[in-house]
Amino acid sequence: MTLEPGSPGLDAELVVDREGFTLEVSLEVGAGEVLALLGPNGAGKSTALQCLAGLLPLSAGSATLAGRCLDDPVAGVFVPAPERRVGMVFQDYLLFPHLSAVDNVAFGLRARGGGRRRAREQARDWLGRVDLADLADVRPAALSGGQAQRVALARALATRPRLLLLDEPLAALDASTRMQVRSDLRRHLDAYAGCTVLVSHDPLDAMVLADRLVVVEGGRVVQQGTPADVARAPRTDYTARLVGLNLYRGRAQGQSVDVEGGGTLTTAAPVVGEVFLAFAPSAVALHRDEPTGSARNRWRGRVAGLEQRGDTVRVELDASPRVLADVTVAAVAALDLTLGASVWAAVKATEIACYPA
Amino acid sequence: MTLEPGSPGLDAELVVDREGFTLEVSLEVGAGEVLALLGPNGAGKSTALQCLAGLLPLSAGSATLAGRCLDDPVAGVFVPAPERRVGMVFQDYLLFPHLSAVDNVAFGLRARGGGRRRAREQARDWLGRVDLADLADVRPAALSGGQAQRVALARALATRPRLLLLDEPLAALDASTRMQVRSDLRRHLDAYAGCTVLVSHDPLDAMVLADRLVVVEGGRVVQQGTPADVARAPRTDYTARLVGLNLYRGRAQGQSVDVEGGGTLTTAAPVVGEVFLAFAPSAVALHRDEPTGSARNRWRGRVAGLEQRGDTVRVELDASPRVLADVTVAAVAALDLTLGASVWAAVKATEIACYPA
Amino acid sequence: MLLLPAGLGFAFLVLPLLALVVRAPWRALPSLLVSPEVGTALRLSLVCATSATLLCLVLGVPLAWVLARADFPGRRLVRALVTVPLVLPPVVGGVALLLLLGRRGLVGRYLDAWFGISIPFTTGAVIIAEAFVAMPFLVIAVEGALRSADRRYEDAAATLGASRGTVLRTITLPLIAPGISAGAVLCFARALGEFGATISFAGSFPGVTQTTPIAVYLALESDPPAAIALSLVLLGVSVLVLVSLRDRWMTGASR
Amino acid sequence: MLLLPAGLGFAFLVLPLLALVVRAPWRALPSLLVSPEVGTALRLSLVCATSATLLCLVLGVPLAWVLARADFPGRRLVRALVTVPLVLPPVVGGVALLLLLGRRGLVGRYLDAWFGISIPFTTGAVIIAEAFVAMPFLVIAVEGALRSADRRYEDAAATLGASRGTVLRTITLPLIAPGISAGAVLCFARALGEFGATISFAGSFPGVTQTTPIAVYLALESDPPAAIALSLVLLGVSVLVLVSLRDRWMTGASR
Amino acid sequence: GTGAPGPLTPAAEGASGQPLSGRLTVFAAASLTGSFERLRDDFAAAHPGVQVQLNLGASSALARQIVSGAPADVFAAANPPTMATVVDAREATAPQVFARNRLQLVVPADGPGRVDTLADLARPELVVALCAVAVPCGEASARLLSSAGVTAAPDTLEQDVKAVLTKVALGEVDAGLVYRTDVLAGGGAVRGIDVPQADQVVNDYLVAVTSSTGNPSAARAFVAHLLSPRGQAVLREAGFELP
Ligand SMILES: Nc1ncnc2c1ncn2[C@@H]1O[C@H](COP(=O)(O)OP(=O)(O)OP(=O)(O)O)[C@@H](O)[C@H]1O
Ligand SMILES: Nc1ncnc2c1ncn2[C@@H]1O[C@H](COP(=O)(O)OP(=O)(O)OP(=O)(O)O)[C@@H](O)[C@H]1O
Ligand SMILES: [Mg+2]
Ligand SMILES: [Mg+2]
Repeated sequence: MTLEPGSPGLDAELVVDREGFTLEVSLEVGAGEVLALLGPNGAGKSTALQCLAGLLPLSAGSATLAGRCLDDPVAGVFVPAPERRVGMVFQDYLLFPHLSAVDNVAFGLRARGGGRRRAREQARDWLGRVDLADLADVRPAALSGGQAQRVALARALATRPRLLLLDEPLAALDASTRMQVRSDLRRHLDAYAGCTVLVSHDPLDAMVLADRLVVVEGGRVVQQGTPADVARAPRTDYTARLVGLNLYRGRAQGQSVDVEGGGTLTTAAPVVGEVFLAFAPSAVALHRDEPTGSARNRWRGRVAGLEQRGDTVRVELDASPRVLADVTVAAVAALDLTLGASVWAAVKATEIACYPA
Repeated sequence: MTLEPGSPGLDAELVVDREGFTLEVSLEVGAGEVLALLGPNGAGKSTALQCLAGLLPLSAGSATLAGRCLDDPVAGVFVPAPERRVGMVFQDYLLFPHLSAVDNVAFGLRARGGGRRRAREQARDWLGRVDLADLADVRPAALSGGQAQRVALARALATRPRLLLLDEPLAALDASTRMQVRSDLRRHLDAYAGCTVLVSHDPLDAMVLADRLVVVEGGRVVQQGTPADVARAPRTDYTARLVGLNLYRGRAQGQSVDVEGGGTLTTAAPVVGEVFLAFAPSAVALHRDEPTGSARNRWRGRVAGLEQRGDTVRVELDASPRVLADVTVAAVAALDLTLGASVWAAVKATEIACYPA
Repeated sequence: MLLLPAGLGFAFLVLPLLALVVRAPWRALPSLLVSPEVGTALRLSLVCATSATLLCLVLGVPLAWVLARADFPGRRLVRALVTVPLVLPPVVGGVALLLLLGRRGLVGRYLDAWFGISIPFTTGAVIIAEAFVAMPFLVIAVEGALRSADRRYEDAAATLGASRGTVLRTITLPLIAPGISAGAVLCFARALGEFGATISFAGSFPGVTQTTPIAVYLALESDPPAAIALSLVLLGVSVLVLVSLRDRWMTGASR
Repeated sequence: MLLLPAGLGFAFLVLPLLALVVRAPWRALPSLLVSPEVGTALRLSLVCATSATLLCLVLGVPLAWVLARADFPGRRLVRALVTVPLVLPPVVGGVALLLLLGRRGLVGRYLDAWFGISIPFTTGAVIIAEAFVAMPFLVIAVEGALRSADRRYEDAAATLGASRGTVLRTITLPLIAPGISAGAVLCFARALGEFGATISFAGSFPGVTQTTPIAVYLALESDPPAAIALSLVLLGVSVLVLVSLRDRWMTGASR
Repeated sequence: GTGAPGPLTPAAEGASGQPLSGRLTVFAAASLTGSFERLRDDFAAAHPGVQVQLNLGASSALARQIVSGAPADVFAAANPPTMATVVDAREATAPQVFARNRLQLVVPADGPGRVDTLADLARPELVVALCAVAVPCGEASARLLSSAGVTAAPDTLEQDVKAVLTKVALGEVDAGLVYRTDVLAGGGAVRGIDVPQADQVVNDYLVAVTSSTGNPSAARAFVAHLLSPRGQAVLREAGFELP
């Protein structure tokens, strides 16, 4: 989606140089759209948000919000943070330690010219929405981590910004509140006419809250699309793990694909050239001895990791190629899977999704 | 499990008064055991860790580690933090801003009397284990949130403490690193002879890493046991949500249970007195009109929340009693489930677990 | 381990005072306390020191902020120049003020010619002299506090729409309140004890420009025991003011 | 909005110096600069002010730490007493030191009788007088910095096994380095410009206790233009020292 | 160093006939600074074995130091009362007057010349600086004014002569009363006007050897030098009158 000039959305080409790290990311967010920025630690997500907030000037590129140029080093334009109408929730909250929770939330309202009483009223309202009405008069030092995060959320939302930047807004919330706040956030975002850029590590947050995902690695965009698109066809290891798939890149010759890093996999249909192969861990069957069934892909490895997840156990196999398999607890016992045990993995060719790299 | 006097474990009865909040929690952790503290925001988890670390003196009760009394206000004993051999990872990292990553990690080693060079070597080693070898000489301000968290983890582990306290050690890690660090942590913890108390909001972390769970709410223990026990028979709303179950408390008369807060449910077997009722969201069927099948429990409600989770959608019904239901995306379309839509829920009596309150 | 040097430091500061108290002419005190001259000098001292401190806060805090936060060529020089009045012997400082604001001073001659204003030998001159001598203390203390403060709170406030001035007023200053308090105490105390610059620039006339330190100095010539007693009175009053002021500030801002 | 008061503050501090420079007897300067007396006085001033600053750091930082961190009955009183030497007119401070450490002083008489040590009128006396007058500046500035620092870093260090002393040395002090730097600058500058207490307690012997401000005072008697020129030399030297020192400290610790 | 060495006295030895040696510490009032520096140099030239140290300051401060046990050999005070405090404390005996000073009206050299008599000090439109009564010059000024029957209207009462002089030199003050020697030291910036009544309030400078001196022969020699024609010449040059 390309925004026309003067569109109410965000159109940014962020280029920043920091010592030893360069960010080069293009973001386009329509009005009312929620974009999730995903990526491993140190990918540059927070850096990108800082640029959008006006806390870090761009080295090159430009950023335009609702037709207004916010930053353009070539043209010599830089709108400072307070004039941007951008709300931000910081990864480590940054609540003002000398103000009570309600005054923290009221701060933005007052800074934008609201009267004291009116600002406080609205702030109490917002605190109520994040279930903290009774801690309104408490100082941040006396709040728990999760409570602090929710106050930060309320503080950013209260100013009704044009562009809302959320750096892991739900990370410190406990499981029970989280679902509630997530739905509430979804509701607020739905009702919200501005653009939203959200950073999260929780794939569920991203899937539930975002209209579109942008995956950043090492300062560059490696994949983008709707949550469903990305989940269906991950293009990097990180994305694959995020959505819980095994992913390989390789060179295809007919139905056989030489996997980068070792090993060969067979696909159902013939393909050519550089491809990605993906399949779910649940598609992998484990056997003590070499399997003789219909599965066309069979290879041997050692158990490198075991992790219980509800009813199933995720098994990591050190093999060529490496693979994750989800099996039942019963299977673990039956196969006597322990760290270092040698087992066979089997995957049916029909289970493997194959798409061009 | 009760520890004999002189046992190598932790035996603590923590009582603290803070303005408007009282913590009263008993914890027993055997050597090599990992205890997970769970609870909603503001439950007192971080407060409990602070007491164990020696950063907050007890108001009453006592704490004994490996047979040594650490804190006992009645007896007038209080061992200060540096003499406790307790390692702690703080919820907001608290990396020393003026030291590089490697010096942060080396800090504890040097404070405990290690030579400078040796401490640095070991510190580099630990940084390697959390995949940050190449950021060793970087100051915390130039680390991303997740990188900072990992340095904090390495810093606490490096001192090889008797008691390891982890306040949400994995919260800021991205999905791909998280699994890796979680397995590594599990490995370190397995190899580690001391006691561990872990606070986490992620049920998966708790389930994977902990031998035993203690659920705290409002400063008090509401439930404890192995992860499996807790998952099977949650005793509070919070725990139920944590493990993804619907949970009700009620008074039973024969097979009929009057649910606290409204509504009646029918169980398969007759029961008496105060009971808990639990069933999985997937056990709930949704219907547009009143169902006529074999399900003995049928009641009507309004859709209050919808959340996509992979293939399924979790639906929250505002009804008597309130209920969560997991249905397929196809079902959502077929039933035209939108916020506020009126639907019927049906649960078979045999799906409901019933146990005394 | 820390208590030893701390105790030594305390003893170092307090023992001389103790010697003063031991040798003080206690019989002379009651009559001093009720004498109108002492009252006049004390009142003048407090009024002038307070006014000077306020003047320093109004001008000095923004200056400290600019030094700590703004980045402009020549900042090092500006900072160095701000430090200069500290090392100037106070008498020379007073002379410098005369050269600037006196009847024949660089600026003063125009004040005199155009507006008929003459600053020296007025209470205003006392305040100016005290502020000139005391302001660097405030500026340096506040700049130090600003530099150790976490700037990211200011970032957060900026994203909430607060202008630089609002950020300074509502976030930065409250966060560094202990530092400002320390600076203001230094400033007030320096102003209260100021002698050389005041007498050079403002002279000494009872009730108008003769502050307590000047009275003490003069008494030291004619009646040393009375001078010591007067100093003790000055001390007592200033300690009262400082303790009541400072503890409030410090506690108010401590987290 | 902030620039206006900041500029005014700067002008207020700098214009008098400018007036001094404009009116300074530039012809007298070259001969002053090469005269051995000036060199002697300057060297003595720098040596004494540096030693006094070091003494203040050694004794004052622990004292500030105790005031900021320890909780003991009477802390308010201790803090008040520490503030007192600030308001004491320096001449009276010198008298107090004489009463304490003089040959007939409370403590001095024993030093003299038992060890044959006599402190007044030695270079050591200059250092003591300067430290006595300057230490409160350091203590208050450092206490302010300690109070605005985030104590939870200290908690983190404690859980890593660091004793109080180690925490102070390796965590707290580096974190508040800008504050200490500010305090040390105040302290050094105050010591460098110190006059009243020094001349009372240590006298004015060329090469032994006659520091530059005292030389300025005496020159003011015999040759006023030379006195102003000498002050400018003192300023120039101290600015050089301060600028080189302070920028290093401040930048080293800024995050 | 100031002053060329004058003709050397042959008496380069003490009363006992032995050459003088050791240290000699002279406490002298600040108003004697210039003269005593020259006297010291002369004395050192005559007695190369003696190291002379000058400690200059306000007479009252010097007296306080001596009473507190300062290592002084000779004390030269600017007025009798301060010397009296030292004598009363038995720290010195037999003070001798070695110089006198008298007050002069002082005005800016480039002033409009509106001031020529003591009576002008009573004019309210003038800015007038006097010494405070607590200090010797102020006490002398007060006596002078009362003997002349003038009620002055001062704008400031300074702590010492120097403070008055500086303000006159800068033109901030139209007139003041200071000692003649100070007017001379003030150089070209100020002009002194003799006051007839000043004869009656002449101020005596006293010198004495201290009781605790460790070098009495050198101390006595210094006092003798002060009172010698050569010494008196130096003092006269600085504007002092002789006893
Ligand atoms: N102030 C800074 N100066 C220099 N480099 C920095 C600075 N802040 C961050 N970096 C570097 O920039 C890179 C991106 O950091 P950023 O905080 O944007 O990552 P992130 O994607 O938000 O990671 P996380 O998920 O862990 O928070 C990292 O390699 C980091 O080390
Ligand atoms: N310094 C303090 N003074 C007073 N009350 C405090 C202080 N710190 C925390 N509290 C209160 O104590 C309660 C427990 O806080 P704690 O930080 O232990 O919660 P938590 O279980 O760690 O929550 P979270 O999961 O959100 O981190 C909260 O209600 C909080 O408001
Ligand atoms: Mg980040
Ligand atoms: Mg917590």
